Amino acid sequence: DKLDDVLADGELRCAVVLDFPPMGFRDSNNEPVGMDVDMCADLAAAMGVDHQVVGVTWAERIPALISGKVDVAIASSSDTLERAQTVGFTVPYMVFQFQALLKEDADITAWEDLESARVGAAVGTTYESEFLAYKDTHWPDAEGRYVSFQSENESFLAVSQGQVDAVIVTDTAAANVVNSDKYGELKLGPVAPFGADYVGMMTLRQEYGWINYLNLFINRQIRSGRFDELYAKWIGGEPPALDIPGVYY
Amino acid sequence: MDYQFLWRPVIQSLPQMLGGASVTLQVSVLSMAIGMVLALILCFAKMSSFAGLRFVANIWIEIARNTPALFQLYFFKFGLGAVGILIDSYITVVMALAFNTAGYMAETFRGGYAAIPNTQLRSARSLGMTAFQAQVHVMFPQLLRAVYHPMTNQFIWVILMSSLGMLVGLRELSGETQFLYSKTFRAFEYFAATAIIYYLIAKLVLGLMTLIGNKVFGLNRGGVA
Amino acid sequence: MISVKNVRKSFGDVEVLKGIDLEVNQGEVLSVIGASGSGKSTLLYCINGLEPVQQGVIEVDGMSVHDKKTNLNHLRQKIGMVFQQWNAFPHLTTLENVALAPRKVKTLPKAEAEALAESQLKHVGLGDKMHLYPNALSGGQQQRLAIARALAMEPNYMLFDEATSALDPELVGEVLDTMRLLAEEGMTMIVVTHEMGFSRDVSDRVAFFHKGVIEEIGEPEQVFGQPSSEHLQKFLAKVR
Amino acid sequence: MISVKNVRKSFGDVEVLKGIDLEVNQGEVLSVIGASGSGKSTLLYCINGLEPVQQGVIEVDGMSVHDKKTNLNHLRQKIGMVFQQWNAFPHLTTLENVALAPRKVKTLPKAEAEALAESQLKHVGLGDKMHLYPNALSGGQQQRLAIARALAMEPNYMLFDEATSALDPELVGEVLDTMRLLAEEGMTMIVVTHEMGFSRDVSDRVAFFHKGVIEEIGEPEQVFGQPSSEHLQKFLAKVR
Amino acid sequence: MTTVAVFGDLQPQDLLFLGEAALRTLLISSVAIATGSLAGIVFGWMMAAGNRTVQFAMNALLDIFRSVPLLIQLILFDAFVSIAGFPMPAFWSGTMVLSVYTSALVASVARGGIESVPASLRRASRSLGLSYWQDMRYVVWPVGLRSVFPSWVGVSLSVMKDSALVSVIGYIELLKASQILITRTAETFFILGIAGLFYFALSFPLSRAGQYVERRWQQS
Ligand SMILES: Nc1ncnc2c1ncn2[C@@H]1O[C@H](COP(=O)(O)OP(=O)(O)OP(=O)(O)O)[C@@H](O)[C@H]1O
Ligand SMILES: Nc1ncnc2c1ncn2[C@@H]1O[C@H](COP(=O)(O)OP(=O)(O)OP(=O)(O)O)[C@@H](O)[C@H]1O
Ligand SMILES: [Mg+2]
Ligand SMILES: [Mg+2]
Repeated sequence: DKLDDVLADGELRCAVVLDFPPMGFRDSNNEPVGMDVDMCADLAAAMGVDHQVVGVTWAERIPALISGKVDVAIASSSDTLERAQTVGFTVPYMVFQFQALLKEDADITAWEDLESARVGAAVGTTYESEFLAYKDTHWPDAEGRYVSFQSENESFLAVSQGQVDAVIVTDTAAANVVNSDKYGELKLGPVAPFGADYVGMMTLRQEYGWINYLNLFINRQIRSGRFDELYAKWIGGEPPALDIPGVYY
Repeated sequence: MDYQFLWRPVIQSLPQMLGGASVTLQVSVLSMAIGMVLALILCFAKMSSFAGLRFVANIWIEIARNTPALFQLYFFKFGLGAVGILIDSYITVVMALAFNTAGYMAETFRGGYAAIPNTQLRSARSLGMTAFQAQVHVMFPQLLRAVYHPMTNQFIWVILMSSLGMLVGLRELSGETQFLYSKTFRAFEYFAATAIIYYLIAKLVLGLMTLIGNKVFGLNRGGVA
Repeated sequence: MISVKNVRKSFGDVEVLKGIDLEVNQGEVLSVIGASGSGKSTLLYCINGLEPVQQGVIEVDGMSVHDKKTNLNHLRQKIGMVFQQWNAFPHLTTLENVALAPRKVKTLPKAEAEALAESQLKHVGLGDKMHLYPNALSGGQQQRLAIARALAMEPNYMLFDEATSALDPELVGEVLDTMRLLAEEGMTMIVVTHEMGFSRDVSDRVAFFHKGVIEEIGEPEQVFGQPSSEHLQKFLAKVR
Repeated sequence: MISVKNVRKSFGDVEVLKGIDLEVNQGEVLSVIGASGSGKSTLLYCINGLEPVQQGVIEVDGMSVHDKKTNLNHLRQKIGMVFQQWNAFPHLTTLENVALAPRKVKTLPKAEAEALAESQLKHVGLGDKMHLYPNALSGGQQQRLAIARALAMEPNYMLFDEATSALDPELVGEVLDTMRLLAEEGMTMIVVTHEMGFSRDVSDRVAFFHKGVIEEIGEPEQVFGQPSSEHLQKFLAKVR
Repeated sequence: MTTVAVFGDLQPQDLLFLGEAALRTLLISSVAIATGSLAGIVFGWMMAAGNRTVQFAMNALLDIFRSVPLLIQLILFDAFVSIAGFPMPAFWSGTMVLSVYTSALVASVARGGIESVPASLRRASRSLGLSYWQDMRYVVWPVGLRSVFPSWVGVSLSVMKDSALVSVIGYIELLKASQILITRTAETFFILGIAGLFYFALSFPLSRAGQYVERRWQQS
């Protein structure tokens, strides 16, 4: 199976979304870096093989997997039941909160203020669909407009340029953007009331052995303290708990 | 091939995709209408004796014709944003496609104009028509006929290129498809259905335009030559 | 009366008319012959005010064509013109072709303009083609349509610029017959033509153009019978 | 000898040749006249194997044109053909136009083919135009080029399809003179033409086509002088 | 909080990055134009010379590529080769789609070129004894090529510009590279300006050169 293939090839190929800082992005040499990239490197090291990071957009994750261009997608992908009908997920290796990102001078303080604002998010992300679903149920006649962006970074750009009043992003990204002055004066906005976003690694649905291996790898990352290390390096602050209280799996 | 095709989700979301298709049509018709008006203005600007006008028209036409449509779209999206002009993706797409259409059709108008034998204008003037009357009653109907076919092609092109809306977050047919796809990860099925819908739209519009063309210009009303 | 006095005309650096003097009297038929490029068409365009001149005066019924004060659109109604080809407006039916100018220029009501158009079309023998589009007509019919269209403005003069030379040989006759009819009805005409037979039969005078000047002008018998200019002799030998 | 026996030819449903019988003997000049659409060009195309026939046999020097076993490319070398217009290959100089077929078809070496081309061009009076492209030539010169090009294959027969009717009147003469020269040299020719004068002067026989049949054929004096068919009388009256 | 710089200023090596991407744009478009044109000429000849069935079939087939957005063709083909189990690098799937797309456009141009050669010219060459292929090679090809050369240049330039769409399947060509740099540095105008200039610098002289060649041919 895939596990044997990777071991035999001596190379692990990971799909990583590279416009999703700090999980995946390009450094000033345009080389891929980020927490997902380090995860990939750790996994390869554990298997004793080389690693290769294949940069993908949100939309390319699945074709890359199915075509066998990559062995695993470490691409901050939310583990929805709908998606799991198409691909196989590991246990979560990361969890995000969703948060609004605002311009420094915006007068949005509470989540409800977004009802009448122009809000954006990256297309195809979980928080996009969560936000749209929330909007439909809670603010059925909201006057604010919604805009999707092709990538996370574009949404930062858009809010800094004032194309929208707020964008919904992950808490990890938000913290990062606000600390950088690249996009001008931005500030953290209210946290979304809808749930946390657990993301897993993905591979082909039928690769049980490979999924087992990946699950154990994630488990060991946390047990060994490597996860906390990476979290401190890329995000900072208190690492979140990846377990769900009151559930076996 | 291990992959199992699963068409049920596609069929279930067909209404949503058709909703996207109607946005595609709206955007295309709007871009086309604005683009044609701009094209006519550009065409006259380029033929005008005022150097400033000619310069602007030339710059516009050359940029529209010599850079990718996607570049033009990014330009309207990021470029205008960077100088603080706020537009949403719908208007961005319409602006970019209209900009492009204007550049291309301006040249078509000019070519169509040049293709009308000059005895036509002379005949009209020799009958005592004013320059304006000659343009309106003799030249323009022939111009319209001459550019009708290229205009139809441009219209189809605009419909197909409006799929770039997906890349700036517009939920037209492609954007809607991408949204649906990201929920289920069924890329092939969704985009195959989308391809079929585009094909049908293109054929439908072509048929309609041909029908209108035959009705308005008549098969038996040949042009000169 | 059309009078042309010392007219010079250039396109850019090229002088095409090098001092033309000419008078055409009421009821007269003048035909103009000459090699390609000698300036025949250009003269007609100048008479009709379709081209400016650099020097000289052209008067039609005493009105100076190139005077700024002259209302050219008004003057042109007096002068009908038929070109070598592509005369017919392809987007209009035969009837609409003829009725257009009466309606828009003379602002006649539609019914009246069409009645006028109909009578002119019958005059040139196209009474049964009124609702066809020009491309359903033969070349000769299209030229007759052009004549009818010019006549519908009730002009005092008609200018023909090689009206038959783009036609198939079989179709030349019908157009020439229509022109002959006009001449017999007393229309004042200037006819640029390659049809020597027609020119000889119908014209009161014939003018021979050579490189922008009128080298010879006179009655057909004289011009064709005893050409004095060498160029004219050569020209006639060529076209036979 | 060219012999055409009971040839019928249709385009789709339209029968264009309705049983043509014809013989053209060595050294004979046959001219073909008739209204537009009567099938004159079609007959020439059939003789040269450019169009298939539905019935009948055409033989050239005893070889059946439409027989599967006949090598048409070979046969066509015997038959030169000149068309109404667009004869000259626009991308080749005059010399190259003439040398192309000798080089490619007869596989002559370049120098030889060009020498041949040069002599043929001189023959038709284009010795000084060898390095010009066709669009620098007048229409008449282009037609003479086409004649030279055909002659360079040293054909036994020449077919002319209204070789002068797209020309300005001034240019017709020079082409007819070249054709006259060929006739005098004894070339066997079939000449479709609207030039009645030429036809009368040069032809041994004249055939009148009417709606796909040869309505009348005979010596020029008889065909032009005492036409028996009513259609021919009408036709002659029209073209004068 | 964080110690890592996610965003950075534009650096000299970024221009190199753009330059490489520009070369990739050139590479993928030239390969696609070359193969697409060759195939297109063959298709065009089939449509001009074939019988009605061939014409109809070719037309219907090639029409599909002209009636579905290139963007969708790219995504669909990439997804298809994926699930069919023939993974290939984005360069190759992009090249294949672009080539087929080009061939569909070139086919109608080539057909037009062949049909633009006046029948009398072809009759003239056949009447001299030239065979079908000699006629094709020495008359139809050079004459037809001249008449449609400008359209062919137009098709090529539009394929060059459309190659920007290959970015959606992950090929980092010029526009994608610009986008990466824009999102990292937010230097929108500068980077878009460079990308635009590059396209313009490629397209404008080529179309002018095409016009020039066309005019020269018309004179000869
Ligand atoms: N618009 C123009 N611009 C420049 N030169 C022109 C223009 N119109 C005509 N000419 C030139 O003026 C000269 C005379 O042209 P004109 O058409 O009057 O000749 P013509 O005697 O009517 O010839 P033809 O018998 O061929 O119609 C020609 O050399 C022609 O090239
Ligand atoms: N390729 C074709 N397909 C269908 N019909 C054709 C074709 N070629 C010629 N015809 C028809 O055949 C008839 C005879 O044509 P042909 O060209 O032989 O006439 P022609 O006597 O040479 O006339 P012209 O004097 O106008 O050249 C015409 O009615 C024409 O429309
Ligand atoms: Mg003239
Ligand atoms: Mg013919």
